[in-house]
Amino acid sequence: MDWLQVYGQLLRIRIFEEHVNTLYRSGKMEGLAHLYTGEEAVAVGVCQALRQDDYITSTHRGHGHCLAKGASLDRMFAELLGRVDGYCRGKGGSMHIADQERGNLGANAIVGGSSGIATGAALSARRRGTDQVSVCFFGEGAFGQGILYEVMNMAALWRLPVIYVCENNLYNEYTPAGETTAGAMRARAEAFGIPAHEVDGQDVRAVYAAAERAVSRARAGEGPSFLLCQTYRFHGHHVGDVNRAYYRSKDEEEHWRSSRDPLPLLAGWLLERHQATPADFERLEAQVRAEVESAEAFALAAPYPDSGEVTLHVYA
Amino acid sequence: MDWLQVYGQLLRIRIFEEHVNTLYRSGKMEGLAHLYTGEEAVAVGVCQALRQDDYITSTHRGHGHCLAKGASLDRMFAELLGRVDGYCRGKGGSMHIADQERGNLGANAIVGGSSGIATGAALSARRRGTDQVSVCFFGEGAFGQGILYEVMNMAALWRLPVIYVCENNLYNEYTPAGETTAGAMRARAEAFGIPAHEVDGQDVRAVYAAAERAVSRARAGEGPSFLLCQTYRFHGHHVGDVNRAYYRSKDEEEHWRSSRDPLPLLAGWLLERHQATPADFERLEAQVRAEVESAEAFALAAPYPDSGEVTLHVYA
Amino acid sequence: MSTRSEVVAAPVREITFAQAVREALAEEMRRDPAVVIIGEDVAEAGTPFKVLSGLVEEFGPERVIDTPISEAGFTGIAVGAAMTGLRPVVDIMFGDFLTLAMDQIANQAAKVHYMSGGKLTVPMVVRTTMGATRRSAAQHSQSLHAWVSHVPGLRVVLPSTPYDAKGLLKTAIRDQNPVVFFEDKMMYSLKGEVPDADYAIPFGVADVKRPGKDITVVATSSMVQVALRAAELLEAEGISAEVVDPRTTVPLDTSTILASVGKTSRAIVVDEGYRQYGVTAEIAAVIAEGAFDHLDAPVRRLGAMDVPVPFSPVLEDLTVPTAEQVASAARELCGR
Amino acid sequence: MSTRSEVVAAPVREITFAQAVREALAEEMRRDPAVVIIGEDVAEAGTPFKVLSGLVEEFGPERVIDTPISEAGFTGIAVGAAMTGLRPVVDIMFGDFLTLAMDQIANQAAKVHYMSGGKLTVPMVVRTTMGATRRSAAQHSQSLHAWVSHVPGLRVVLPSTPYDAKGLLKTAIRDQNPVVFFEDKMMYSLKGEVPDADYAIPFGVADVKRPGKDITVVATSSMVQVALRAAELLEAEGISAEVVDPRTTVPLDTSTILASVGKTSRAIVVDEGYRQYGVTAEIAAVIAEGAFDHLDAPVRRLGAMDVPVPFSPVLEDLTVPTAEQVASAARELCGR
Ligand SMILES: Cc1ncc(C[n+]2csc(CCOP(=O)(O)OP(=O)(O)O)c2C)c(N)n1
Ligand SMILES: Cc1ncc(C[n+]2csc(CCOP(=O)(O)OP(=O)(O)O)c2C)c(N)n1
Ligand SMILES: [Mg+2]
Ligand SMILES: [Mg+2]
Repeated sequence: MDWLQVYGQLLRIRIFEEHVNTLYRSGKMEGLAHLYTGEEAVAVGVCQALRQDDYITSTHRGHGHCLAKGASLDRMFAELLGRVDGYCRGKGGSMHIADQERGNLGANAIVGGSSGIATGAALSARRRGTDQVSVCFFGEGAFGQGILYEVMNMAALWRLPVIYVCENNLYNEYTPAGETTAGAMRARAEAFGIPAHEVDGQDVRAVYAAAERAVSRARAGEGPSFLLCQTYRFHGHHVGDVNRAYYRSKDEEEHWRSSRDPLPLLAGWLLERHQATPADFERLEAQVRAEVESAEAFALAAPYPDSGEVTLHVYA
Repeated sequence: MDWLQVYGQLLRIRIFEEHVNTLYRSGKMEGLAHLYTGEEAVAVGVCQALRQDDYITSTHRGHGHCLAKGASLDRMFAELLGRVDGYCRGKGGSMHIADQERGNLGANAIVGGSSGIATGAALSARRRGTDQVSVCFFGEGAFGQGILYEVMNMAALWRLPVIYVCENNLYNEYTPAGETTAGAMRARAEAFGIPAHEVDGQDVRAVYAAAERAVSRARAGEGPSFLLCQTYRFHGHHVGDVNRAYYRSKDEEEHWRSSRDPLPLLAGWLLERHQATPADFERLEAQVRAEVESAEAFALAAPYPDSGEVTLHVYA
Repeated sequence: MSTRSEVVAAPVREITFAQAVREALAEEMRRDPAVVIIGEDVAEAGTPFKVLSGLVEEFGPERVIDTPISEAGFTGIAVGAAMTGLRPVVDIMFGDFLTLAMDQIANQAAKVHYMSGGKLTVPMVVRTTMGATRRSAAQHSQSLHAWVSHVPGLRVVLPSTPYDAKGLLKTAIRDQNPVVFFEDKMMYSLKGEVPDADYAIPFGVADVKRPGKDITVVATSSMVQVALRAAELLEAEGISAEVVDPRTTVPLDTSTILASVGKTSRAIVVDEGYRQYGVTAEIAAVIAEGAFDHLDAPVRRLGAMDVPVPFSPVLEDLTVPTAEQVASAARELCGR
Repeated sequence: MSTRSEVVAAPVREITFAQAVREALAEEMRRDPAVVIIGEDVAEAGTPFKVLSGLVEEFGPERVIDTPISEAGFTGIAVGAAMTGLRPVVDIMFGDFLTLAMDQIANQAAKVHYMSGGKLTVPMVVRTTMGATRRSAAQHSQSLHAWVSHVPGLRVVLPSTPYDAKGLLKTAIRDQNPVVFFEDKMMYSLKGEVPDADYAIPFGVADVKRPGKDITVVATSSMVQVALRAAELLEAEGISAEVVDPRTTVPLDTSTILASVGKTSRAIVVDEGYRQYGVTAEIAAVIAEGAFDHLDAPVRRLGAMDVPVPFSPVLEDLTVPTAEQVASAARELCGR
């Protein structure tokens, strides 16, 4: 594994979201933007273990999942800006980006709403005789949604090649997960006989290792797995969520930003083992920034869909 | 505890259902009849541990729950026959009997559909400062319904005085529970930190003892419990389900009927310990049969609601 | 009786509505390995209505999939399977249980194609039931097709005969979009002529079930049978009623309906859903607007009574439109 | 700003729609300890729309209850609580999430009173939102009030002003039946006069928001504001439009609507739900039948475009009826 290249992917998401933040604050982007900043290692670590034809389903906080699965920056920006060159011709927006060429079955604005879709993709892979694997990304808030238990039960019964990846960033919107989640999170999957693994979601190498095991298990037809990734969102629930002191402390945020940031963690590891030099990181960052800037410029210049599009694609 | 009187209650349900079966087969009763025969010890054992002002919610297989909570035979029959003297003026029928004077919040024809209601009754008891307890009866098929997990989570978080009583009779309609339930049933509750107890549902004394503990715990404000009662329905899923060999064997049925019937089990225990004589049982049976027959006669003679009733009670 | 034996039966045969549904499924499953059935008690049990009997024996448990009692979950699984190459046919035992799967049907299945800018498709069918008078009470007797008819992205089918059931279900399975297919429980044993040869009935094409000139009765599902009986009664009285069956509420064949009303200048709409904010409202509004200059009388709507369905047989029978009610409404409109 | 300060404000004050909702809740919670609020992020966060800000501080977490993301579960809990002495006000953040709670709303809450023969009651309110153009895309922008309006046993409320919101919410909380109360997100900051004194607005009483003589515009929720703007445009052109706001779709005040159309002999119905099989169909059908002899032109219906709500602002804005569209429909009907 080329971990410097992996670092580049974390950085790509980090800088993409920085730009989304600016676009939103400068009024160039409308709607809602749930930034993935701080959680990059989960999406990247998991998708490193996947093939292009493997499936993922994503969430309202989905930009990282899309990019990690290989989406291109320009069409991502275009979608967020509602332009016709976006992945969904501007009709989906931030919460509904889908990229079927790379197996991304789409972000979902219904919490837990994609758990059935991911499980169904696994059923379909099995039925069609492929060895594709399906990954369901979801936030710990989805533990509140009954459908998650319904589909985990069926995935376990039918030994489907699906991996449930919980991004536990400690908050459901503005409510601490502790106030919404009784018992141990991993027990929610173990109750169905699904093996559960707890992972440091800030350590991309740890996430990759755990995902690797779950993926081979799924490909081998040994059934579903559950990954509980402990992580944190560095920004608010969405870009508009600025005054958050009432639900989480500045100290807590500071702690995660300063000592649990997946990028410095991986960079430090690479430097220690002399697998990269400070110059490498500078080069990489310059390159990624340039890439992101030109992608954003492309999107800002891209046309809006014309009005005829509004009635297009209601039916296939 | 007067176990002979408890035996009388088991018998009351048993003979009531015998009559329902005959009413149905003779075409005097329409609709669906899901007989509780074989599972009597669960309802009776649990309700023995309850006060009249405690709440229960029931299922499509609910006649036993209603009777065990103190419903009168004549109004039960009248409801099943759609007569105005029924508990719901004939508007609910077999699957919707409610008896709020005795805390029975109603049977429910949606599998798992009453789990929210039972949990809400517990929330209400707490909020109103009473020490009432709420019991949710459900078949193991309800493990398929997401809402059960949603409300168990909240019950655990809020330490509500609710007891989830699972009647595991081994089948969801015509499908063995093993084909629909992954992992261990008790783990489904334990995942939320709810203490789970497995009980021989054919032994009314065991059910009562377990219910007693769960009820005192709930009354003391120590939170919810889960009882997994292993039981069996002696008849088909409903009265019309006659040819069942394709989903369960005659031998299996025979085994439960001959050696796991809650009535002989309790009777044997009473005889052994000389707490009752064969004569007592004969007297009791004659008395219950007479009671049931006159109740049935009352119901058969009772009037149907008049047509004006159809638009009554849509709104309070 | 096994599906195969039916298929080799005489050219013009009478089969039941249930057999027609089963034949459509069996023939499509033979034609296309991507078609799978998923739902509760669909395999060995063949559903409580025995509509699917024999299918698991022919196609095996990998294609006729028994599920836990998880309407939301297996509908969601079908959505994902449909997005990735299968053509699932979901079985929701009672239409009342659509309540549990509405998010997966209305927020997921119906919107995926549009939200993805046309890249993803969801070729799935949700088969479910409707219809009262079965003494099943308030939670097993509803006809909730108005809900799904309200949601863009879904197609909604309401067959009224064995012939239509088979032809429309084939179209539903072959369609690239999510389709909700309503079968009236009370019609499963209804017999009708169904040819041997493969045929499919296009969506959005109403069928004039009986021609007439004095009044148009637009009816759906089992209410078509009620309307036909009413037409018999009326004929005896010299009133010639035309019975129009839209067959699909989405898409709705407004031109056939309006052509009929243009001819008769009187219309009644009969549907077994609740009357308030139901399917009769849309169709009546379409007629009132589109045939404004032709109508000699206001459009009359007959739906299920706006009450939860009562158990008591004497009450339940009052809640569903009858041939006599349709006939008397027709008499009024025709000034008899 | 805290609830208390508002309550002691000047006799005739202008407050926002959001404040009106909050005042109704605060005053009812002070009056009746049985009233509790339950939903996601309702306590400290006061909902993402900040509608409930300050309530947990006054009434405490035992009465303003934060839940997990479990719409079906906490709605079901509210049903059980309502059956046993509480008056829960459920908060469903986005109306699109009603899909998840439909079983508890339509099969449980709506039917318990009837199924129990009148013994049990379910005095609960489900507050939820509706309305597009907030750039929230297909799963956060729907107006699904047609679904619940179709279900007997539910009452359905659609306030269009701060005054109506406060008065109708009080009635909803005091009602013995399950009530679904729709708040248009886009109106939360709308200001209007709201008296200090306690008042309640009865259900089933339409409000003529603007008198007129040439044409009747029946509009709901935020479409009332659109209709009023259209009426301004039309007035300049010498067309006098009467704007009628039913305020509740169930019960529906047909007499006020028909009286208005009897006077104007022309009608437009505007609602933000999907047009197909939506609320405009029922109201248009009621008018077409009830005012048959008075109508000089067909009733026109304007609803949300029958497409999933697109994200792209340029597309989304096309999907919701505008004052200009209402005005031009009026011109046509009036033959201008
Ligand atoms: C079914 C449903 N209920 C409520 C919401 C509103 N909502 C959007 S995000 C969110 C919190 C989700 O928390 P989590 O799943 O932990 O994801 P995170 O935002 O933390 O990544 C909520 C309640 C929703 N989108 N869907
Ligand atoms: C939500 C829902 N889905 C399906 C059904 C149809 N149905 C009625 S009873 C039943 C099986 C229930 O099994 P279980 O919960 O174990 O109860 P039992 O009949 O064994 O007592 C099913 C599937 C229903 N009533 N509700
Ligand atoms: Mg979270
Ligand atoms: Mg069972």
